[in-house]
Amino acid sequence: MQVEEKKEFTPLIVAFCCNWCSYAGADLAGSNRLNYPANVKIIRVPCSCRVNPLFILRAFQRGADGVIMCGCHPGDCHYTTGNYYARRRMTTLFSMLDYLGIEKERTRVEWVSAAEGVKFAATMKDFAETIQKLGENRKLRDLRCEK
Amino acid sequence: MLNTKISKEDLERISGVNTRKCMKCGKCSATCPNFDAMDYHPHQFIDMVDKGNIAPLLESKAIWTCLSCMACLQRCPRSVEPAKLIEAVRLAVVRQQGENRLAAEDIPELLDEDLPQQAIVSAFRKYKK
Amino acid sequence: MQRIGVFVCWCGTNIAATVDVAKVAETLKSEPGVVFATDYQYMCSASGQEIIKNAIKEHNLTGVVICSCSPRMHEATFRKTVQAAGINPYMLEIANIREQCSWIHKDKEEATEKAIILGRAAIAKVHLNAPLTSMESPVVKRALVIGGGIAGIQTALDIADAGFEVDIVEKQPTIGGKMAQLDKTFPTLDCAACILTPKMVDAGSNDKVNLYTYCEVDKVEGFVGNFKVTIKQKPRYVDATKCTGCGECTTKCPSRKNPNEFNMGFDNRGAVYIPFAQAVPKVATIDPDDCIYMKTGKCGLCAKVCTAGAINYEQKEEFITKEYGAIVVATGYNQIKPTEFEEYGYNNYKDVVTSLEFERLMNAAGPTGGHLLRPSNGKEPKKIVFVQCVGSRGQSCRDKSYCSKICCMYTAKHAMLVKDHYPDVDVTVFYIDVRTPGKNFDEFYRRAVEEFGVHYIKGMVGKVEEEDGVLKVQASDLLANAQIHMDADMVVLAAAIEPDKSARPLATMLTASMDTNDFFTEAHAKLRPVESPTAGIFLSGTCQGPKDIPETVSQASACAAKVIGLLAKDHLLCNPCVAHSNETLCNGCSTCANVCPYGAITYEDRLVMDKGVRETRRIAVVNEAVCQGCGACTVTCPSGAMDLKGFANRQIMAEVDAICR
Amino acid sequence: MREIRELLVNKIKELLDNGTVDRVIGWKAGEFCYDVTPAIFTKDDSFDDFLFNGFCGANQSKYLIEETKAPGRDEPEKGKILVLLKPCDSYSFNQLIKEHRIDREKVYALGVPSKGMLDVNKLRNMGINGILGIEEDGDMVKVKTLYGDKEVARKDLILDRCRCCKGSKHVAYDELLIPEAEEWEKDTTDRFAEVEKLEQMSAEERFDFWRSQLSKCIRCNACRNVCPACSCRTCVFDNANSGVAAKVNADDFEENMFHIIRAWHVAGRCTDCGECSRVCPQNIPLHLLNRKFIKDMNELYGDFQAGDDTETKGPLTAFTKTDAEPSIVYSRGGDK
Repeated sequence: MQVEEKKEFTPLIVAFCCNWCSYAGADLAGSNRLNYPANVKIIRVPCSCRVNPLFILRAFQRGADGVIMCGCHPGDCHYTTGNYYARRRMTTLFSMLDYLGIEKERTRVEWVSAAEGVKFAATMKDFAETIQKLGENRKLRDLRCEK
Repeated sequence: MLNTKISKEDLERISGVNTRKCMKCGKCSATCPNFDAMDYHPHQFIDMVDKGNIAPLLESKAIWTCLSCMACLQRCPRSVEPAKLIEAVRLAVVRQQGENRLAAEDIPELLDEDLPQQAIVSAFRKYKK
Repeated sequence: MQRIGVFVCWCGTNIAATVDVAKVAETLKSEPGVVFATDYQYMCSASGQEIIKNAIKEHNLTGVVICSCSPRMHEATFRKTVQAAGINPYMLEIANIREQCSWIHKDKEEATEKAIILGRAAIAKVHLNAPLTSMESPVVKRALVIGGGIAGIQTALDIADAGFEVDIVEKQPTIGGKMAQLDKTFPTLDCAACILTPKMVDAGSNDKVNLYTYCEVDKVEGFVGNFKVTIKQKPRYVDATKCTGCGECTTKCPSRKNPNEFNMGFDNRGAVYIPFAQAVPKVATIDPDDCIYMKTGKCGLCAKVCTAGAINYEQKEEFITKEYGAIVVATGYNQIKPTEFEEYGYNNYKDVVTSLEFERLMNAAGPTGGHLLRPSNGKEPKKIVFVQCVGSRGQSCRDKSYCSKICCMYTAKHAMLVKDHYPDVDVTVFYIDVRTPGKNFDEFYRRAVEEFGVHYIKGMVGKVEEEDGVLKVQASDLLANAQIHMDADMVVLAAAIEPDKSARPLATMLTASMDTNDFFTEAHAKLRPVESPTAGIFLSGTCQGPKDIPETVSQASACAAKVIGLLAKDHLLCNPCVAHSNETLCNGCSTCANVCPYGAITYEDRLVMDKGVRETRRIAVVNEAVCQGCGACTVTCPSGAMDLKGFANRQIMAEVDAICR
Repeated sequence: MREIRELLVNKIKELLDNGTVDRVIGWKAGEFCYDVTPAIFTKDDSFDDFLFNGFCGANQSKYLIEETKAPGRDEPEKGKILVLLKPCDSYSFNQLIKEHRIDREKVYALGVPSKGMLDVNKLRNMGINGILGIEEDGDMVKVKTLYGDKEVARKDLILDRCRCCKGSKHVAYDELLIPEAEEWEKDTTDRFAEVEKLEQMSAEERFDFWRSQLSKCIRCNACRNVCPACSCRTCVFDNANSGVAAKVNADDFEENMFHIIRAWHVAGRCTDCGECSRVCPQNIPLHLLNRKFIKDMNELYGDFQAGDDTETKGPLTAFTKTDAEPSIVYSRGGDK
């Protein structure tokens, strides 16, 4: 009798963090030794307004199961207006992905300040759990990767 | 018997007034031309509804003596619009069958030449649902 | 192909306890382009840095990846290290394997795997890094202060004190601003003139400070360190270099029915006038709209009496262009005229005045010589009503949404001064909230109530009407739940303050951002409160938001400190991670300029060679000295012409690819 | 239609003769009577083959980018070009002016009326094939086919996009051919109805819908090439350095990617002219992607019509401090 080996699904999560607030928030989570899943990988960008929808799609294409973007709280942007633009861009982009039938829970925006290490860790934990429940991203990925 | 279950939410829904916008400046009551004839005053309507203390307002004389002149609404710096809230309390009473204070047929008798147009209009407004 | 060196730091046990650093170095060694990989106890230590430097030389490295603590910690350190070894500091990337890996994970296998992936992402990015050079731009060691009120004067004096030249542009004939009109100042009740005029004199006589009075800013070009500003000198019709300020002309001028702005129109001045006795510069100015000679060609009396021969009816507007390293906005405020609040009767009754008008009525140098008299009949008032929050904190179209901040205190001051000078006068203040945060402020207000017996009533005034020369005030007493009717001889309205009308067009010239109320926006509400987000533009005083004098002066000095910090530099090193527009891809559509918070993007017609064709195109050009590198433009650009150095589209995508591999 | 053509040709000749313009973008017949092609006419051309009928749907504003650009070296300075704008085209025209893509000085814009353009697919769907000639006659359309003559009500052939027409008012022009063109009687449909229908579906249904549509894409780039908003000098998908360059769709993801990014790049700039869907040889309802963005932005940031004027910032290059958070997406749409 052959038993198929079942590997437990661990989601891959890409987090875009702005340099001034959320990346610093992630550092603070680290300094406070606040654990969150290791499958969350952070990419540093100067500001949430630097996050191009292309990057998010690219992540899904290459096999990410969830993409989260973190920036300064609205009103606190280091560049004053960056996250306001990012907010509109992400809202409309996420709505479009939902419209195409991509699970809306796979994308998220969270505002995390440099002082919110606890929030950063909690957010990542929660997001990872959500994606874990959703399962693998099959709808929006480059199927060539599997060959 | 009055339905005393009228809630703050009901009144806010009927009136569209958000009582939390009030900053308690009293401009409404300062402006009110019929202040003395009212047992509860515009600012109190806002305050009492905000606190959910609605029963006394339903029984009040003020809902009938309010002229609906909208001066308080006009003057309110925060656009809280007390007149609409008073109107809503009144409607909450009127909408219960038979609770209208004034029958339509009684109104012509009360009219006289000096009565301003606005008073007649508001009298009709108070008449029934 | 880059030749990349990877350096994995143990950070003592901080990293090494949870991450198998040797394995990380070993694994990353097999990444494409990696020619050297090692691990060491403390990479940031002198010997750690030595390892990096030696490896760069020994292996001819072109790029460096350091797997260590957060780049926010040691990026600057390591940039210097690699630079010392002869490679561009921007050929370095840091993989954060401490804060974002070893410190948060317990499982060594898991953490090691993550560290490897983070290292790969950094390697993938370094492959696409290009050497970046910080542009240097020289700093013109002169500052411009726009507005000559207490804020502008204080900033200018502080900058001059540090040895830098500073010019003040003031649109009125004299500096001094609103403070010159005030009587006493809270919370100490010292007289405004006594503390202001010495500063005005200082500003006038300081050889580092140039005053451009009766002038306006006409045009602003350039950027931080290198502004070029055109100043318009309005014609005074008086030669300021000849006028001695004797005032002979002002007394002889036959045109006498011109409302005196300084006294809020309570008295009249001549067509030729000096705003007030302590004006700086003390030079006469002719108002051409009032001058009989200018209007009819007859009169010329002032020219006849002027022994200095200073009168010049032919004077024309002049334009002066100067260069500045920094610009300070100190355009100040005005009190609104409460004309739209008809319930207070300001339009109809002379005895209803604004608090700034009241200030003049109380001032010893004012129209009544400091004797408080009713404007309607010149008699002493017996009952005065003050109304606070007139036009402040409202949401209707006639209101300002903000709290004007100074009214509570000056109303308490007025009430106290009235009671002090005329103990018999009955003073009532209607308020919504009394806000007195500030050193000795609440004590001041309490003194008005407790020592001087001023009546404070919570509630607003609903109506003011005059009957037989008496003002009938109808108001709420909310705590008593009563509508009160009281008589008053005067009603003083604490009308809202608003930014000066000149601020909006100035903000456009400076590309400095403003809020919806036309107050200038600060770069950061908490951490950079005296700088505009636009580099080189600084904010002093009430142009940024309502402020009292103590706060204005401290902000003005803080602002000066920031300016001095800038002017002390010979060159500005610009952040090299700035946006850059690819001229062959750019559509010239202006979308990027729309989202740039710094006004760093301009357009020019340029001859472009694209696909074998040479043509003139409208192209976006980024001013690298102004761009702060947020990247808003890069995402809004549909063609991908706009990219960010150091965080380029391809670099970020390479990181994504490496992580998702 | 004939009378309008005559009026139009006379007006064009007048403008060419008096030197206002030196050329005009008009229409010529293509291989079939219903595939009308934009073409440039000058004074010396005969206007015999100049067409103006219900198949002249093409939005001409995009041609002006090329036609009004600064002359290259050794090229003579060209005179003004006459463009014929239907009311809906005038929005694209404005939008391109806003984006500095058209030199307004080099264009003379003549507003032409439109009573809805025709869709040959609708004839085919009625089973009418072998079309030889089509003649519009008032409310009716006479179709000559290999199998005999047919007559169809004009309103049954109107392009779907015209059924939610923006109206007969031009937002930009130098002159109107018929100054008081009346509103045509259209069988109006709510332009967001189809989007709403999709929104009401479950995510799975939507996914299946879009997969079945987008998998038809042959990446011919017709949608991109015709779109007046999608007018980059070099498209990101053609730029080898962009990191996303791709000439064909290698898999499902790339089909999605191309169309998401295309819709994203024109979001806030798309005037909803509907050309993308009209030209798609695979009949993919591409306009439903653009309309989704338009609908979302209208609902979230206030009504906005790209090309209404030449100044107002688009919704994605503006913001308010109280904009909805992206999490609003979780509570919108069909399956909550």
